Amino acid sequence: MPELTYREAVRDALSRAMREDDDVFIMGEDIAEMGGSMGVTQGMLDEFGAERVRNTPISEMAIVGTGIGAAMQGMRPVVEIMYQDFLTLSMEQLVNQAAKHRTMSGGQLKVPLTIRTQGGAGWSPGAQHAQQFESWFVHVPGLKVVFPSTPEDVRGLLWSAIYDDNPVVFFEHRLLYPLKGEVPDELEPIPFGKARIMREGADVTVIAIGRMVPEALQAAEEAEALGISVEVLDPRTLLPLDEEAIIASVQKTNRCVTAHEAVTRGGFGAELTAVVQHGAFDHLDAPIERVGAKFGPLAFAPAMEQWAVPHAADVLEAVKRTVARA
Amino acid sequence: MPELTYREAVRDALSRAMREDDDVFIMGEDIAEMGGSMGVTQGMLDEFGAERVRNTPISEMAIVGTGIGAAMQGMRPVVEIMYQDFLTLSMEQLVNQAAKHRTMSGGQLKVPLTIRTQGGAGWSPGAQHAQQFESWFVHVPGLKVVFPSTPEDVRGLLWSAIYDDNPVVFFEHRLLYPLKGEVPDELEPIPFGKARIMREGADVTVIAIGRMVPEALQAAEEAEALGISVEVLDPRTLLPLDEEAIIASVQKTNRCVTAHEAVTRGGFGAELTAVVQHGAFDHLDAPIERVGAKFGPLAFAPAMEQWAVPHAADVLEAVKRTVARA
Amino acid sequence: MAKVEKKARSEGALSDERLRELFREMLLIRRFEEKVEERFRAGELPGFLHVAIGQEAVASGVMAGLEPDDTIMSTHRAHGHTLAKGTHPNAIMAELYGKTEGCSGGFGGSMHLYDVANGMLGANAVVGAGLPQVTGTALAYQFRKEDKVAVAFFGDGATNTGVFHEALNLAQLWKVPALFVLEMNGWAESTPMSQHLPITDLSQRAVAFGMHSIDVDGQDVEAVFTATKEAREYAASGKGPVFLNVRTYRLVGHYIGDPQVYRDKDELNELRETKDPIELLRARLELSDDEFEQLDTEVTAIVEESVAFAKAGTDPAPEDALKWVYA
Amino acid sequence: MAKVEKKARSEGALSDERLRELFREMLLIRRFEEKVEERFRAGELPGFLHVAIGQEAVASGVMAGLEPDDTIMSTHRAHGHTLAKGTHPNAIMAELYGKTEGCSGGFGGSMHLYDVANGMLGANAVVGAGLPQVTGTALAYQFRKEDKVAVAFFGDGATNTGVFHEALNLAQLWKVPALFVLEMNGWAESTPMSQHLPITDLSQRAVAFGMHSIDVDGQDVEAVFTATKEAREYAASGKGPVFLNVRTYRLVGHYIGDPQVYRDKDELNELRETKDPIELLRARLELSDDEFEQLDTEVTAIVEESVAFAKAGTDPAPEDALKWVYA
Ligand SMILES: Cc1ncc(C[n+]2csc(CCOP(=O)(O)OP(=O)(O)O)c2C)c(N)n1
Ligand SMILES: Cc1ncc(C[n+]2csc(CCOP(=O)(O)OP(=O)(O)O)c2C)c(N)n1
Ligand SMILES: [Mg+2]
Ligand SMILES: [Mg+2]
Repeated sequence: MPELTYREAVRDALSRAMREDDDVFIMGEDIAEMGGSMGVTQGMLDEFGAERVRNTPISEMAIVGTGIGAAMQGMRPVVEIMYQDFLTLSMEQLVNQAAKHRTMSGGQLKVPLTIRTQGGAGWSPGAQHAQQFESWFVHVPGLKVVFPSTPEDVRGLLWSAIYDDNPVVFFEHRLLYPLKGEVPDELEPIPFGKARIMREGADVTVIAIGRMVPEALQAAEEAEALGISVEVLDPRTLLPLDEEAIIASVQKTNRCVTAHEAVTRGGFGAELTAVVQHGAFDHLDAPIERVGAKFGPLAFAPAMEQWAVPHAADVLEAVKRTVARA
Repeated sequence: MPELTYREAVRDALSRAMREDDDVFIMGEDIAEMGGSMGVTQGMLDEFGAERVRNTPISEMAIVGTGIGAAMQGMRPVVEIMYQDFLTLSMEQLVNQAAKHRTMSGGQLKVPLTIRTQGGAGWSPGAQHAQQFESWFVHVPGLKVVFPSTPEDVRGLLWSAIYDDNPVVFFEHRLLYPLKGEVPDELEPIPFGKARIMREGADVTVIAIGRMVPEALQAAEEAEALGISVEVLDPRTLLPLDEEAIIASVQKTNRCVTAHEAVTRGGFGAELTAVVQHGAFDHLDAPIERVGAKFGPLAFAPAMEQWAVPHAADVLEAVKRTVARA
Repeated sequence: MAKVEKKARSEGALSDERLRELFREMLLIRRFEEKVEERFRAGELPGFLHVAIGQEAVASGVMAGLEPDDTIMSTHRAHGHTLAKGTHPNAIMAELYGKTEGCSGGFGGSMHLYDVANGMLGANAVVGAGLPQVTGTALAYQFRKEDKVAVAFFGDGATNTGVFHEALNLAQLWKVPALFVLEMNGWAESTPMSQHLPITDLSQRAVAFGMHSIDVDGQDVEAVFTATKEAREYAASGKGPVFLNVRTYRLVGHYIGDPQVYRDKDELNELRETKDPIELLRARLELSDDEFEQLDTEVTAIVEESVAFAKAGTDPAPEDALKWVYA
Repeated sequence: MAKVEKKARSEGALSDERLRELFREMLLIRRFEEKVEERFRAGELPGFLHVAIGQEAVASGVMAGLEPDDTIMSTHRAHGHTLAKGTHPNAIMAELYGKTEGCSGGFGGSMHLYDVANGMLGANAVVGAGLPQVTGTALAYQFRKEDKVAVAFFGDGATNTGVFHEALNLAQLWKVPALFVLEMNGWAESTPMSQHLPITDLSQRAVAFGMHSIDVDGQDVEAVFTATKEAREYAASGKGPVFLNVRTYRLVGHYIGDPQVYRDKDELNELRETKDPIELLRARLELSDDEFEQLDTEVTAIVEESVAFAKAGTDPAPEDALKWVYA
């Protein structure tokens, strides 16, 4: 199987969809000549032209709103919001409009729009360029929320997002872009709502998303040396959520840790915890532990930043705490 | 003790602060001649004049941003966002700016800004005029989040919000405005981070916020007739959260239900659940049950609306489920 | 550069017969909304309602100037636009009663009227929020080389929103076939323009984008028609969107039940006497009292029928609430 | 109505001595940013950095036209503004190195420079986000009848944001003492104005608010000074905010390390030769090579000292990260 980086895998899904389907186009800031601030769309202007690879003004609300309008006409726009932090500028269109047209119209309208965005700490971006907001969107009925962690998943899930008839908020992680992984020759659409067991284990289930998936895998490796067998599960889509797979895993391991890069309080780990304690109550041998960033705006200086955001070591500590409880 | 409605109690806190302190002023859409779309600021234009009771254009982002600027200069603006749904238009200033200036400046700046807003279903407003977004803000370090349920609390907490040196997102509930309650003659500031036990009980703790507090009290009454003793706890401030009181209550009752009007998934009940299962793990006799709205944009027709949003009956059902688990 | 044209009152652009049809439509809208007010006060209608009494000539004039396949998006004040676009009064009234026969299946209500088959892509309860979606709809037409224009209605208050700026800016940058119809009625809820706008001539808003703009007297249905037709041709020919700066009057409260404490009653009464677009057109058409009565009887019957239809409609089952969350 | 004045190149508004001081300051900014580029490429500086090489005359000219108590808010491209406002180079360089001695205590970095005591209320990494805060700051001055103006810097790209529209609209409506300084350098990252703006004369943006606007040649520090001084007087006298439409050039990449694949290299080289504000002022002042060398040596020493200061600074303790979350 060929290897692609996560970045190339995103580009591959976009390019294939645009080759096959005139209704797919992309728009966003600096995605054309520059190929996007993360280089994801490099080369696409040359292949598809300026009509379908559209640079936009700095107008995050209108980028999403225009995408909604085109999607309502049956096109399948994929819009890019350069940093998740700027999703804060599009919330109205995402939450009140994209998510609601279908219900409000009594089923007359569909909004097949994909909103790609990225973020992540680890490069001293400061407080306004590294936030992680996936948990907000899980609270918004009508949206779907995806956050893949491998090249194969990001490609297959992006394809599914483009062809989903609902608005999908699609999170990528900045530090994952250069990571390589095998992907099938043929693009396999990956259905929403199916978790992936990244590593099997017997003692504790770590449910991780985004960058915390590789961190959890590393923690699992280190735990193994300590005689702790860790199962790592990546839900991949946060909404819909594969509750069945999650509960089955914890019913097997009897312990659970959640891990994301967003601040812990109010994060997606809370929702996971609520689901797990409900579905696997009688199986739990220890409180569910949540791993996430410490509760502060991200400080600039690298030492403070590294301390604030979670790493494999934090996952390992949490794993140890759950096991200690036995 | 005199009685005030929840609406009058809000007005009383605002008016007293403005009488005492030139740095306090209010701005928002239609708050002057009209007295606000909920009538909260009625009469205040006459007392304080158009300089300090400022009608604004429909510019939710600038309303908050202007408030931030004035607050950075040491004023204590109280801005009104007419409906919570329109907070989606101010997210950038709330999340990236108000919440972060203090950290980003290394402690040079403070933002003593209060953002009042309201919402709530129950009057067929449709999908864009009744959402409840408190859980989003609990995920944003640097903000404080308040959601009072009684006239006394709304007055005392609003006072504390105005005099807090941090940005406070202050939620009011539309259906609570006409409710009456006793309030002390003297305005007693109510500190943040202190829950209120609304009713003592032995069998299950219901942690409720906003409109679900009176609903929970009604459910508690009905439960009593069934021989179930329900404790009702209102955290009042969601951030900071009185974890101690919450955990102590559940350690006593061994069962817990959370209740809010927002959709359950990704709601504040998830955070409460995560806190409780962690802090009272060995005491829990049943899974924590979450009560909230069903997961869809709010449909217009009254029958659908009433079915989707939670009521006392839903709390009672959840209480019964936890007790059945014994 | 933006061209700001002052339109003189147009003469004779429409036949008397067509004008009579438009008169009848405007009267239907008026009677429909009066009925809505009445039924709301009677406690029959749930929710939050806004009528556009005084602004009927804008709805009828704009729709008359469009082609049937053109599409519109409207605001919280959408009954007239929706009726003029061709949605049956029964379907609208049923929606206001929350019935499954309603134009949004009972899911929307007054602020969320939809009739996609008829080119009504939605009313919006968030001020300004439809504007970028109109830009996007028009972008799809441009992509597909369809001969259609997308039309946004919005008020003077909406011109203060950030999304107004972003949406019109992008529409002009990409020269999409869209019309932006500003209904300048002088108020945003209780706030007069002097309190919410730093300018009085709102065609200046279009200058910021270099957008072609046309000033229109919104009480004159023929003038609105003419301006719209011209604007439509301009936009459809690929020259770019057009800003229609329509001066009109809100002859009632902001919402049904608004006591209008903020408004001078004498001034309002004078406006009612001098600016009512229906009275103005009635005078121009020199309708006899008999002629008027006949039309009035006709449209009133349609309105009454819509109420009967709505009341006889089906209440959605409670659990239908989640029927359309996802496609 | 907006007045759009074309400023002729001003002559003699500043003494030669003052101009020399400004020259020295501009050269300091240039050398400072060149050093930042160098240290970033050497791997010493964390984070995301943008320099404003080519735009020095805007920073120095605006600050020269302000009073000491006036305040500014800046953008992602903030080093020059902050230096010109009076923050010590050591404090800025230490911030870029993430040291506690930095002007934001190591919490901010290049995109979040603050020096509140010196009237620098913050750089902002979100395009346009400072604008309403400047309106609010100016509102506080108006409330308290303080003789101060608040100044916002922003780029051509920022004029496409909704918040730009809302913030300037409100500032004009309330006539607050604010200056809105547009640094029109022709680019938003890799996107040329032709791709992100439907107009070329950005003074038209001010027309939408009826805001007084002044066009300025941003490569001429004296012209910038004169316009700012005039604008400041206007705003401080209660007449309302002023829009300064400053034409300037970004003679480097968007961020440090930007390969500028999107930009014509010949054109860029020509701009470097003809539009460098420092060269232009050097010629005007007829500085001899010796004079120039002396100034250059002086400012270079200051820059070197700032690097030494920064490197000798204190790293914050990791757990300090949560020190300032709440007041
Ligand atoms: C973003 C937003 N802010 C506030 C409101 C509340 N609101 C509803 S209508 C309205 C006034 C709108 O004025 P205008 O745009 O002139 O339309 P008109 O009501 O005059 O038709 C306001 C403030 C809203 N619906 N959306
Ligand atoms: C809201 C927002 N969108 C996008 C970005 C990414 N970004 C940073 S600078 C920039 C271009 C800004 O252009 P302009 O305002 O002209 O300022 P200049 O860089 O030319 O000084 C962009 C798009 C951002 N920081 N904030
Ligand atoms: Mg209006
Ligand atoms: Mg620029």
